[in-house]
Amino acid sequence: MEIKLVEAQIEAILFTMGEAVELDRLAMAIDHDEDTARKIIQNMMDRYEDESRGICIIELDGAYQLCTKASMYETIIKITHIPKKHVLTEVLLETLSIIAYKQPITRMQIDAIRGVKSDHPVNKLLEYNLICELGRLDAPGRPILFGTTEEFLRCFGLQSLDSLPAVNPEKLEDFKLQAEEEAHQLTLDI
Amino acid sequence: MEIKLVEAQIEAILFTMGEAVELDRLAMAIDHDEDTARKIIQNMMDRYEDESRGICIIELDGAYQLCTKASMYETIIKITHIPKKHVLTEVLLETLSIIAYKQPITRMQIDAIRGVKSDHPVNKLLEYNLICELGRLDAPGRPILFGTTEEFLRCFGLQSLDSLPAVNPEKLEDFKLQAEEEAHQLTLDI
Amino acid sequence: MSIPVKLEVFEGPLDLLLHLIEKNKVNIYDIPIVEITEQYLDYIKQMESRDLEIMSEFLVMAATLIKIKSRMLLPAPESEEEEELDPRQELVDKLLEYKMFKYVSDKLKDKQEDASRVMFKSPSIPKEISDYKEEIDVEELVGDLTLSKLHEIFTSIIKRQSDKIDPVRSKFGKIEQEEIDLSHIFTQIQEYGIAHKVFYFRNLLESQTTRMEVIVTFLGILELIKLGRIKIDQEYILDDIKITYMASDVITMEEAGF
Repeated sequence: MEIKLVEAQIEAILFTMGEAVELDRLAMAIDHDEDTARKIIQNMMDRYEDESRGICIIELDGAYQLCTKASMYETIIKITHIPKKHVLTEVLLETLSIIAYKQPITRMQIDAIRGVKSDHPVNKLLEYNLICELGRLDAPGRPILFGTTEEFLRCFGLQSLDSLPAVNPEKLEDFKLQAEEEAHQLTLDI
Repeated sequence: MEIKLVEAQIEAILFTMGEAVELDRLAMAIDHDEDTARKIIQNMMDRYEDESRGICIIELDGAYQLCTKASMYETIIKITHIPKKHVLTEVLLETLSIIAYKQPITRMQIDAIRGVKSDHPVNKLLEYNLICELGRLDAPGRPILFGTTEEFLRCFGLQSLDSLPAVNPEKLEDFKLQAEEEAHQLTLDI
Repeated sequence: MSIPVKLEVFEGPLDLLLHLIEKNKVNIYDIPIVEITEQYLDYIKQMESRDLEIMSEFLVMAATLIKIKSRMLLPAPESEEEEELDPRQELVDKLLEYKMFKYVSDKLKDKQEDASRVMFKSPSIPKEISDYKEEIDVEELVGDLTLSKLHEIFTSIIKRQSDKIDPVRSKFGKIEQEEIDLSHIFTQIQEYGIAHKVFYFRNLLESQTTRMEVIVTFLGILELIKLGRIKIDQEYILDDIKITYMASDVITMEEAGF
């Protein structure tokens, strides 16, 4: 049935646009005159009234828009209050520890330490308010500098960043020596 | 009818949220257990198939999302400009398919299959949110493991990883036969 | 051999090999290794890649092909109990796997095209539900994660990082990327040949340590065999290669015709 197809088209357009769409634009898109378009939409509106539908078409000054029915309000409030499960994954923890100990640090420096692009974990940590932007580095491209937030301090029971356990330079030297020793033990077989 | 109301609620939720909503959150919002919720959604999906509907529900790894039917595309682009999605180059597609089929996989394993270093495509795919880090392999150097994202499923119209196009051993046999046939048709001048 | 003026760009050695196999319409399970190796070497000689990283990957494959070629030229040991594996087997497996992924990536491309015809809608949470900014309970998120755990994670990252730094090389300071000059090495081999007449492949490598130099030297040797300027013997598999220099002059690469 041709009319069914047109209804489907109208539904798809209103869904994609989100906002109100003027009758003349709708009519053009479905290749019908405005009168026909209006009649079809009126008809659709009636059918959206069915109690199994959660959305409906409203008319606003000669334009049409899809929206949820007013009676759905409680349900929508409910879903928006059901929290998604958030976890600090291994990736996030790793990134967080680098930022905590190396701040202020740019995203590129984080990438370099981790060996992989870290946009995603950085964005997640920003969303969780565990890190924040501290300003910009005075270097080409003026990259953003990241650091931890007050929220971070509170969650870890720290008074200030100074109370972060230090990674002392000696420890670093140790690592270097270790690596060198390991390298010496290897006979290169080229 | 109680069930009709629940259907309306689900439609309203999916419409409002826009993004994919996990089954457990949906179930909680409509005050039913997950099994019931799943059955109701399955039922709704069937009814969205009706030709008078321009939208439908898709499943993405146990989450549900509303979207337009693919057949509505021509009509929609008449009325709105649709931003071009990332065009994936051969290199990106190749790397992505290796990750999709072999996940979780390390960069070195990807390199080995492709015969070339894959840092660049891997970083690009991370940037497009088509792949993500899954953690680190418990092996020397603790290399990062990669896998595909929900965005990957959405972009490729897949319900879950199980719906990836099958590559069975028979296909390999096909290649073999093909190659043999070609070889037979030719006189080789070695 | 004439090569089309404009070189096709390949993603890597496997890509190039598959192309050659297809172009020659040969059976992937029975690759005419001599022919394909020659064409492969011809191709990479034309490559003007400034990117050593990429070039070295192509060269490694060249060395693999040459190795397979030489193993195939050797007579199969007669009284071996086990049947000798086809030296090409490993390469064939790799090629098949790679071909398979090229095939599925094509399938995925179609899927993506279909899927791109589907439209989604951005969230439209009513304004009046203004408190919809999803609350994230950071404290719950952090859970029983302690500072010392975070510290431990950081330490292990830093350790991993210093492991990655090669302590020997890092002492060299900034390493200038060295251009490996095939024509220079080509000449060097011949000069060595004139001076020693009979020598071993290993002798040539004494002053050269990088993988790249080894490969380039090996390529040079192959060229000289092709030109009939040297002859090689190898008594047993894995034995050092004995090289006899038969000419008495040095030919440049230009004179040799490449």
